Amino acid sequence: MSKNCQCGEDKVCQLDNVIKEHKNIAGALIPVLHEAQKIFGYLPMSVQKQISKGLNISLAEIYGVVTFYSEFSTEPKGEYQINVCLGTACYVKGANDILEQFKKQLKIDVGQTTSDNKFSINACRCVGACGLAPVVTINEEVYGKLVADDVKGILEKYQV
Amino acid sequence: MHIYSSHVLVCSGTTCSSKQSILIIDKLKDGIKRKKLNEKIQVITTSCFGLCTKGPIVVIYPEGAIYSNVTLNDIDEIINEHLVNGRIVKRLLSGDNNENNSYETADFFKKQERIALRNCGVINPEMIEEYIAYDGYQALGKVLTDMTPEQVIDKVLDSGLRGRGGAGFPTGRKWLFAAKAKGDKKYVCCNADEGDPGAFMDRSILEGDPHSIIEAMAIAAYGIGSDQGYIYVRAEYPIAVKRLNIAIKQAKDMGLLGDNIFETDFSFNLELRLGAGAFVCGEETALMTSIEGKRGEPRPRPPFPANKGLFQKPTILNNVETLANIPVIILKGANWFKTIGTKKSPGTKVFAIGGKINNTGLVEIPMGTTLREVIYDIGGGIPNGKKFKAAQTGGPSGGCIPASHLDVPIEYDTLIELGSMMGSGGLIIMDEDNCMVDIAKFFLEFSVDESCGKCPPCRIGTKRMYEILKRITEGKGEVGDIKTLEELSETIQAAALCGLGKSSPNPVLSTLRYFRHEYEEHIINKRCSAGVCKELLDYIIIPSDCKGCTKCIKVCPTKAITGMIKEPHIINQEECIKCGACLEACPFGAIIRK
Amino acid sequence: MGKVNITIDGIDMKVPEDYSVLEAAREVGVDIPTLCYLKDINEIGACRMCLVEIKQARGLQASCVYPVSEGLDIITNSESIRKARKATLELILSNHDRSCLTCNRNNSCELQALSDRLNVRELRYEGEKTLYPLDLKSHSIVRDNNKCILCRRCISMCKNIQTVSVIDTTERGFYSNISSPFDLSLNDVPCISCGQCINVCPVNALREKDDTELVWDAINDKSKHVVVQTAPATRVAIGEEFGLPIGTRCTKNMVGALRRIGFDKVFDTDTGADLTIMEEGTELLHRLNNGGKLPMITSCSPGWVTFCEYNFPEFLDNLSTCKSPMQMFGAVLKTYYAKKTNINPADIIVVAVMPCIAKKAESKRPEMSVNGLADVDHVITTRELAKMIKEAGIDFHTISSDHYDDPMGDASGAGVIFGATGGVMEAAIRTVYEIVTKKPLDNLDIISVRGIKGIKEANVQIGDFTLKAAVASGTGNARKLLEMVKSGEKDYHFIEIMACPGGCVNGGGQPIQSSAVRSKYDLREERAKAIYAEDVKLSVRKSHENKLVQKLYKEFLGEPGGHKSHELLHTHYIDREKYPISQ
Amino acid sequence: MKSIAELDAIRKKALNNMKVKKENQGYKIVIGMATCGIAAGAKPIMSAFIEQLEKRNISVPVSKTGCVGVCRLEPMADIIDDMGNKTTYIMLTPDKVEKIVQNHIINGQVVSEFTINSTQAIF
Repeated sequence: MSKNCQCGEDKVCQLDNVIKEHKNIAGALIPVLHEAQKIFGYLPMSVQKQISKGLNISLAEIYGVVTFYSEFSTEPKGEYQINVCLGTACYVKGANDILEQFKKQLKIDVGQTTSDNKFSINACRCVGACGLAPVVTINEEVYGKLVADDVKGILEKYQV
Repeated sequence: MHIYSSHVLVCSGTTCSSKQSILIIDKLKDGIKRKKLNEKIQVITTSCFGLCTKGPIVVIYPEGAIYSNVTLNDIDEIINEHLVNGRIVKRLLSGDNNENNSYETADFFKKQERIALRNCGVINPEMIEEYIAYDGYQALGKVLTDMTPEQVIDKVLDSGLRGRGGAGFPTGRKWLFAAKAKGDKKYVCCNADEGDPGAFMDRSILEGDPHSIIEAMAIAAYGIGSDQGYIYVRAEYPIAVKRLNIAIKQAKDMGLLGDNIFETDFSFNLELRLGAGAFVCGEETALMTSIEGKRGEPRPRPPFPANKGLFQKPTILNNVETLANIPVIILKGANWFKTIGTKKSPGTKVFAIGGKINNTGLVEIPMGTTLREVIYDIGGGIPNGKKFKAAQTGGPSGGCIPASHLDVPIEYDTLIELGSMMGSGGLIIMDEDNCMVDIAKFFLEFSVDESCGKCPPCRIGTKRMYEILKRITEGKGEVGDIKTLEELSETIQAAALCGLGKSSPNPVLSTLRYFRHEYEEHIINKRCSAGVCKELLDYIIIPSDCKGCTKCIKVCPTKAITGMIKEPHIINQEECIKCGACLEACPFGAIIRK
Repeated sequence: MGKVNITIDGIDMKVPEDYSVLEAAREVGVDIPTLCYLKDINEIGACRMCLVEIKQARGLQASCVYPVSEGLDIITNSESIRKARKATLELILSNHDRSCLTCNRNNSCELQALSDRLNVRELRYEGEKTLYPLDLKSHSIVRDNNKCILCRRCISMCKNIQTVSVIDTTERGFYSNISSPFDLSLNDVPCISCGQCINVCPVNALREKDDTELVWDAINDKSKHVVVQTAPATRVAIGEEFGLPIGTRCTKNMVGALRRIGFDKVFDTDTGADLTIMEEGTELLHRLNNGGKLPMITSCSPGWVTFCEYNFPEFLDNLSTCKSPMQMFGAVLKTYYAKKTNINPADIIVVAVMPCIAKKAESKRPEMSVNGLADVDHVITTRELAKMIKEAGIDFHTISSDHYDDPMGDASGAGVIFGATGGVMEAAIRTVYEIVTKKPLDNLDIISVRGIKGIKEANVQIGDFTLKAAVASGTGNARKLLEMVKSGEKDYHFIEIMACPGGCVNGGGQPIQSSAVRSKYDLREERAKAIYAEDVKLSVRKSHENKLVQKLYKEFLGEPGGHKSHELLHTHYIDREKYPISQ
Repeated sequence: MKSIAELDAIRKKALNNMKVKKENQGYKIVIGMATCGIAAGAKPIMSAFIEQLEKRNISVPVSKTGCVGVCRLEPMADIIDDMGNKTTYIMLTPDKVEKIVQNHIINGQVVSEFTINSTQAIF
């Protein structure tokens, strides 16, 4: 029988279970970080410390890995993740204008979150919907064939 | 000479014969005789029609009706309805008589040859049975029960298959090195970290045909003597990840992964590893470092991965599309494979065509197809009557190919000669509205963002190149800039640690090679003909459209606009900072950017 | 080891098959430039300075990581190599804080030397520079990432050799930098201040906190009685700062220079070391005889003590409660010496010259004080002392003095060998043996604990008792050793641990030698040789035979391990949490 | 997996199962469900097919597949009949789905204005 924590509710326990499951596989750090980010939404120091202890990897190394990969974040993210695709296909079809428009409307820069924690803007690489270029995803929703004027209306959908 | 009014042709090829066509002929002749039509109708035994899957086939002229899957029970109906009453028996008509409405018949597919994509859009990727139904795992079975590891590698070598991830290294040679390397443990890795912006063929294969990758990796493992594989896939591909997980589980459940596959000594396990958003992890040594749980930084070679790769053990790394070719090569043979494509680059290549083209999407073409065929015959040409300017291949490591080279056949070596490269298969089409300096800047910005930072030529060199390009597109270019860009390119190409770093100046070099005049125009004339570089454009008021409402005057932050109410206004170009506020404020569309 | 035939610049040669192209080239007098390379420690091929052409490979290759193989044909000097090296160096310089004139490493900077060597006379590629705040919070180390060239030697040292792992490469691309997790100050992470990162830094991205001004101020304050004590390892290294060969003994020049600088008294920390042996030896015997916690582990290396507090709290009770020689000596100076000379202890300033930067932090620990007065007021490193000597205009080569000052200048050879790994063990054995057996030890040279091996073991016969001893230097080795003890794989009575590889001779405050010099000489070996030579030269070589120490116990302390000793010479340790979240 | 024969047995069975069955109105619906398809709205299309079939109380299997390459025409669906003939419908909307089920599945008439070859102009 596994000795894993049974409470399940507590995020720290959940992470402990993840660490236990991965402890003996080679190169466990990155899979554990993925899972931890799923659980906590981001990777603050307390989470990285827990992983450091659990996997016996120094916090410095973990922090080095976390800051290397753009998927991982040490800051909490907004409720709605706006991903503006800047893949080549989207870029040549004017994705930059769409990005600028989002920045202008929300008054934040790429990688930042609005003060009400509602929106974060990310510039992402090809999402593989090149046929719809330029493409923006907001959480699970995909918006394709956009022009800059569409941005305001899209944001209004989430403002309520 | 006797003239018959009707001819009934019955196929007696091997396939049809095996399906009772001889009996059908006898029954037809018999029935015709009983109806006393034997003077008018001739029954002819023919050789194969080539529609064997639908046999037995009966064709009746002059109508040209093709009846397929004919059985003895159908004969009476054919005689009574068709030959006596002249009514075609619709239910027996072959599909080939129907109107063609499937995608296979669209022009888009006519010049394609689908090997890697053979099952994409055909089978349900979440059902291993459908993969098996389309000959899935037959190659693995054949390899394990009927071939030695040496024979497997020989076959791949013989096929001339080259890595589809970009550089085009012969796959068989890679396998051979790893097979020869000494090691208690060896690894097979699949590079599914497709990162080129605008490329998504690997994702499509993973989503549409995940088992082909699993099967190919098992074959590779058998060839080199490995028992463990890793698929390194982008976390940004959630559907691919989900389907791979399903596929791995199904293969395990069915005993196609795990211990003693096909009751041989061969065992193979497969693990999925997710990338985490670092383009550099597409570089083979960086990918392995990442699987090891570290920052995905490339390491110097030698030692080569075939000798010291993942966890310092002999390792091969193949790209998704490369692997997708393997089972077919095993089943159909190296010679068959070599009949497709060109001598130096056999087989096909999948391209993701995007940008300014009518038919964006994924195509698989035989190597040696020209760019013109891809763009115009398959891609349907450039939309809105615009002029083709350049095609970008190879992503941030590749380059732009101008119109003058549209008829060059696409293969590894020709693209390199043109200063580009095959890359993973992103093919972005650009028209006259795209500024080539801006495109070069876009790729350099990508390279700066994605540089791992380990070696100075890439870490600082690409940054400096980007800074220069940015300056040029902002109208602050200086006369020596082109020379400096060339110097820096040379340094980075010579001195960077990994292949990605070395190739990062390519977008600049290739645009300088073919579109140097655009750079010069930006630097000397401070103009961007394509109308992309905002700082190089002028805001102009069209006097005839201006109603003199003064709205633009009010929003202009530098007081660059002057004019009396109800009279056309003027923008003083010296004062204008090109913020665009006036353009947004004008209710009459009288302000344009040129 | 097999050999292979290779050709370098047309010269045919035979080299061991485990050589890199760089090593092979240096053997035929081809000095390929390097920057990130540090023999055995950092071989990553990152900086691209050592590029060469190899006929059998495409493009330029980093020679520091390219293994030789049969028939390899190498060119080290061509137009394209020269251009690539120079342009890459210019790129590095374009993102480097080039305030060379006021830089701590002016004239000892490897980047500066390389720029000169590659004849860089203009910078073609200016652009954005990364800007980082200085990290000034630690008592020992200053970090200036504006000078950092990302060679990663410091990381290799901190992570792989010392296994302290408080810095790593973070972020990526142009903004990649070397930092602690969450950009914390080195003061707020489990850094042990061993300073090994400083010693391998080719530039001035890491340096000791400069306390020379404080010392000048004390000397110039006429109301203060300023005494200085010098650690054993400083005397065999300081000469390097003045161009003398590595391993030159400079005790006399150093003492002379210190007196000329203006210290009121010049004493020897070796005296403190002798005192440490008396206390530690007694403690060991007490633990052995009374079922105390074993193995007992030495506590003179503050880097090691901090390492233990952060990483092995379960071993804190194994640490000897003895203060380090420097602290013991400081405590005695502010009590016994003050009384003896009738000077108000508050007016005595104790300055220590140490091969170590962890000593700076150690002296600031609140428990390192008596009656509210710090045992030691200022700690400067060997490097800082050299700077003071230069600034004072003293000709180090001609100045000389025969002896340390009375009444506290007596020391034994046992005290001197504290400066090399195994020295404390050897000194302790010399004393413990004679106390237990009451017979003189025949051979004072206990060779089994000498040398630069990371972990050494010795079984020492003391009467009918076999003392199982182990010595580790470098905290990476200490970690290995303690893991073995923890798992029960090994079992000892007494362990000596020094934080720095090779012991204090290779301390974080010692003169910095370039990568090229370190490739040729093993600093640990050369300097240790000088230490052992000093030992042999001394008439008294056992701590318990030091007349001053004997007098001290008789007049002041009573007996080793007694009440007074405990008050002045012993301390305690703290279980320290790594990265407390309240930060 | 023990032998080629076992694999072949699975293969035969699977091929048979993949055949369109008479009891299913002689049709099968396959929807493109790769990223491009889903991004373009394939999920609601699949729901629409299922809903339309349920409404009419008929049973036709609805299955998914990967991307055939014409991502810009997604969402797409193939309707395969018992002869193996494939009709590819493109740029689907729920309204189109209703018409396709009514005309093609119920009455056997291809809705040619929605098929891929109706867009010859851009091919």
